[in-house]
Amino acid sequence: MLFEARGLTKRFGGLTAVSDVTFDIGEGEIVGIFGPNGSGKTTTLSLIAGMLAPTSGELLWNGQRIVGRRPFEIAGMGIIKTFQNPQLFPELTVLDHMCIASHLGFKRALGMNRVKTLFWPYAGRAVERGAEKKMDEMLALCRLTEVSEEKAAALSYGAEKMLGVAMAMMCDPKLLLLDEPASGLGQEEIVNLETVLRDLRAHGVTLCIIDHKVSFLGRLADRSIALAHGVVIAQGSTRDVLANPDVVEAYLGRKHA
Amino acid sequence: MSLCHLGRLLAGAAALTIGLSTAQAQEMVKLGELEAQTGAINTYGWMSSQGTRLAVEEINNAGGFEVAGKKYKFDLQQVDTRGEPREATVQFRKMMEDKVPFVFGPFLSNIFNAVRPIAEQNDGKFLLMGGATSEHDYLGKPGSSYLIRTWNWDAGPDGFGTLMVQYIKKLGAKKVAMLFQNDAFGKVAVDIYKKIFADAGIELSVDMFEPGTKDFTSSLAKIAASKPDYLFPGYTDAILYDIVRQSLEGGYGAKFFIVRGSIGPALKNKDQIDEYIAYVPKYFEQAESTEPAVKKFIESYKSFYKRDFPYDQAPLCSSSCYDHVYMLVEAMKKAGTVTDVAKIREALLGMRYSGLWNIKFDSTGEQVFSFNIVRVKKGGGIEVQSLDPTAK
Amino acid sequence: MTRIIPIVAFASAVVAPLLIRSDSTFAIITFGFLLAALAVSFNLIFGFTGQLSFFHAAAFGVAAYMTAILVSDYGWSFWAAIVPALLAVGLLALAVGAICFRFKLREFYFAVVTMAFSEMIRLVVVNWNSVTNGTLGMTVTAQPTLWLPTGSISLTGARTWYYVALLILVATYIICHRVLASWIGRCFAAIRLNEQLGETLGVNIFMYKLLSFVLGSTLAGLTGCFYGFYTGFIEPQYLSITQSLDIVAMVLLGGVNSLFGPVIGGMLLTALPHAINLTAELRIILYGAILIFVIIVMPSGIFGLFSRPRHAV
Amino acid sequence: MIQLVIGQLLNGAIVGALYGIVALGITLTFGITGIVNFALGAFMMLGAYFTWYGYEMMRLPYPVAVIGAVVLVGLFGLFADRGLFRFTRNNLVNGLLVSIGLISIIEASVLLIWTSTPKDLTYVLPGSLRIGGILLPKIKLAVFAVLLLVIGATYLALTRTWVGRAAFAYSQNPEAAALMGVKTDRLQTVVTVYSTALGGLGGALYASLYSLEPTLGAYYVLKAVESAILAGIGNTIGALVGGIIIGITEGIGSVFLPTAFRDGYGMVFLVLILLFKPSGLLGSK
Repeated sequence: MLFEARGLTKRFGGLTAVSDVTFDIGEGEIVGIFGPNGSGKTTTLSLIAGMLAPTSGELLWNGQRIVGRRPFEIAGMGIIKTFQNPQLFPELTVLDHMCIASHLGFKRALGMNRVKTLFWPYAGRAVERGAEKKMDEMLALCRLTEVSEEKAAALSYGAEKMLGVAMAMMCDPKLLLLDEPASGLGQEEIVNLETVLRDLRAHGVTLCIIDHKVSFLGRLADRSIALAHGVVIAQGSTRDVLANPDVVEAYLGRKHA
Repeated sequence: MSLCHLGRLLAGAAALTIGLSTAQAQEMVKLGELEAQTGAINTYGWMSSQGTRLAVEEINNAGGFEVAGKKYKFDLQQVDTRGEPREATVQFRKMMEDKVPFVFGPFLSNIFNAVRPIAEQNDGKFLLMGGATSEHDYLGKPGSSYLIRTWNWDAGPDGFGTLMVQYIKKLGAKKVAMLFQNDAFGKVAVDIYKKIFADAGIELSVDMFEPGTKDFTSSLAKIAASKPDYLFPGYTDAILYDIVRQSLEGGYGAKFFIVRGSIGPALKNKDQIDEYIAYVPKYFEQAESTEPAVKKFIESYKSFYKRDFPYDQAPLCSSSCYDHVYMLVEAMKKAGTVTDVAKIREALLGMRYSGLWNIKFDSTGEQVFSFNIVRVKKGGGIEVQSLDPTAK
Repeated sequence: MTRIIPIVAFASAVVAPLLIRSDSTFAIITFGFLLAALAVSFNLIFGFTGQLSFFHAAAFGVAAYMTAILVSDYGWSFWAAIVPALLAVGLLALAVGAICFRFKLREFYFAVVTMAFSEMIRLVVVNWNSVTNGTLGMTVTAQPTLWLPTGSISLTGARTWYYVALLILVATYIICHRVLASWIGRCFAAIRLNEQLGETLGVNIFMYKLLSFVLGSTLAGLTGCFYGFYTGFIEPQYLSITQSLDIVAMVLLGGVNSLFGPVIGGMLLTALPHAINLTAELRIILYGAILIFVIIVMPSGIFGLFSRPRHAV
Repeated sequence: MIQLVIGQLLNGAIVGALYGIVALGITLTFGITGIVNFALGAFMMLGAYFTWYGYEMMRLPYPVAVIGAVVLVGLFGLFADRGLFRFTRNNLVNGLLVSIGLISIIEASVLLIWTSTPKDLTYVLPGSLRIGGILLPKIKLAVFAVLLLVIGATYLALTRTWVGRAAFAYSQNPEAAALMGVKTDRLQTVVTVYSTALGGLGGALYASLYSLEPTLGAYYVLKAVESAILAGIGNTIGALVGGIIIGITEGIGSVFLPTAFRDGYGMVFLVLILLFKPSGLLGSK
């Protein structure tokens, strides 16, 4: 298994945001996690990305424990998270964002040799060329090429979200955690997003997507996990999960049941 | 950016030199003053700058002075070091370039230490007449013929510090507690008085505080626990007022011994103190009525600065620098030159000047002058003892 | 524009001495260079990494004292003394920075804690009389000698020090420029603009913050090493908060978001007091008024007018 | 011995309360305008000098002099805000620079007008009370009472009145407050002026305790910043608590250790607290 969560639990003072959640993600899968607001989706992702420390439970990455690792370490291992409402660097252009995002790639490629580039700029040239090529690819993939010189502040909400994805991709992730990528997007932006995500999977990236847009996830995810009040209420192939009466209830409330 | 900035500097420098050349045209004698007129410890610098300015104005308004049949006026250049060595070094360099033959100040020891290297490079070209205590160590040393110290020295057989310590010894002091600000002069003072008290066989305990401290209660309480006969607090009036008041209000001690600073605090608390012994170069309140020169000085100060006379600060500096200007003039007359500083120094060291004070210099170029020990007793009774080492 | 100005400026600074006659002008400019160097290294921490440090004066002063003490009391060669001095400053900064960043002290909290540390260091320097001569300060008589292919010259005289100071400034400038142009600069930008995002992109926030702080402080130390030997005198006031505030003022005046801005700020603020020819009090009033005026009219500093908004690369 | 300690505890608290009143100004200004007004020290100094002038020169009764001084300083605060700080809202460092400039202007002006000769008020309330062998100056107790009163009142005002709630809401979440119809700019002005007035009050009371020099502000504003941070910035009562803690630490510290390190004792304490609670002693996470 690429990734496993075992009895993952997080308490904030009194309330339990995530309670004994267990699931796993296989290489190349698209796994959907959905549930109504406040069902613990985002908390789960934050736990995986190391931005929160679980109260109890285990997280395994290729079989090794990653609980307690700092976020940048986990990112270094190839688990990259995007944010629900896009986090960007104000006052920088899209291209600048991509440059900063190329940090991990640069690090992997050169390691300590990066120090050489301080004295001899050309030492890192080859790698930079590669990074630049990759940036162009990703910008194209995320339909950002023509705005690449724009300030992040000037971007549309959709573009901001895509920039988030593009930056995540610059870190060439093995597992990409997407927090409500579709929320706040217009119809054709969503369609666009879907194609992008499919392309990503084609690039061999494993995806774990949070969303409460059932339709969106339904089309995309191979497997799904349904959360309600921090508890897994159903798990399995997306079709089965969506059909599950508990899920329907948790989602649409009693009157539809 | 940096280019036009350079331009500005050059322009400034140029303007300055022009200003000077015009000054030369009318037989001016340059007199520089390098003092901290603003900043944390500015009382000394500020007062002395005033004294100098007053004297210069008087002389110039009277048509200047005559040396070897030629009339001269003073061209006074007063700069404010703010007590910052960096400022001071630049300003002092400027003076040296402008070939200022006489520089008054500095009163602050750290400033003197900062400008000393430059001064020694220019030895023989000018005279530095300052009060800084740290100057004492360089007086009469090779390469320091520029140096004249315009304040009398605490230690030594004639040192006022020594005389005062003997004075309180007679009053039966066995144990004295020193509470001083931890700055350049504070440190010098501690070094000096440790020795003086040791020689006098009086036990001295020392505690120092950061400049700016206002509440001394805890330190005073600590000191009081060791039951000293006299408290020997810091050297600026602001601090004296606070320490004396807090010591009395907290019942930590009512006998004080002061070597720099006024008797203002004593008079203010006259009913609480037991005894307040202060070194007062001149007790102006009294002298005003007895000495016409002093009366005249006080009046011209009031009329010139349009403010009432700061009796308790005046003795510190103002009058002394005032005297020094006149003394310098006399010296130039005696030497018959306004340029040959070596001759003028000789004249200065040779003469005994009596203006507001009786002033003379010892062989090393350190000032010896008449001063008073003022003893304020409970209820405000004042006992003044005048000592005039210059008489010897 | 932003690329050309520094080159032109430094080039003109090299030939400037041909035009300068007065010794005090040399002094002002030399001080200007040294303080500008401090401002540049400070801006690495403040302007480019977004950490308002009040440790700079302490770093500067500690290095100044250590070199002076090693040379005059222990007879070391000046150049040898620089090494332990910088090492000491580096280690101090490492300790202070590690504490502050490990405990995630942000913005104003960071500022005040660094201020506290530098004050404690100052208090030690002030009271460690046997070594530092306390508040009286130290007189530094030794003159370092420089070995050139043409023979050795001792660092003395206005002209020599003018070039030494210029060299220090340029060196500091180039080091900072190289660092900022590298991947490190990108990490600093990430920290300045959005720590959380930076961390999810794999940037070791703690380490790069620390790097910025230690590097900046050590560069300040470099200036400190020479400073004492130029002025011939060191006193504890060099470590005081006011000195740190002066540096902040220089950086803000020159322009936070550029590498060259602080150079302008440093030069101007050093020259300003000497350019004003007024009585003591008025001089200071005018000085303050100018500070306020500049920052209100040009909130992004003087050089802010020339420099386009900062780029990460 | 125990008496000595208790005496110094009390004295430390009184001295600290004076840090506290300035710290309160710092905290409020920072919370609402996002700048650290170092010039509060200078305003404090102004307050002290105005009080001295009213009391010594114009022979006004002390309370009147104090009120007059506070009002005047408040006015200066208003000018400073409309003329200067308005342009540096939420810009910590530019605000810092403006206040540095302001300090040099104010200090130099006072020096120009009232010279460097230290001023010391005729004692407003001479004599001391003996409480269980501990001698406490009456004036200090009086000043302490006033400070507690004012800080307490400020706390109530912030929690009970509309302006107070608005201010609090704003410091918590500017956007939301704006939506709630809080007039941001006016609020910021009000708070800046109030803070300077507090500084002025601190100075006015200071004048009855210690001698006056144009530079007295610098020392107090640093202590105030420490106090504000120590308790957690934005916390009204915290400002007082922080001040008192610093005051006591210094007092007790300089009883048992050299006075030379007095300023250090408070800082060590500050650093320790921040390390274990980065948001300050009473700060919310």
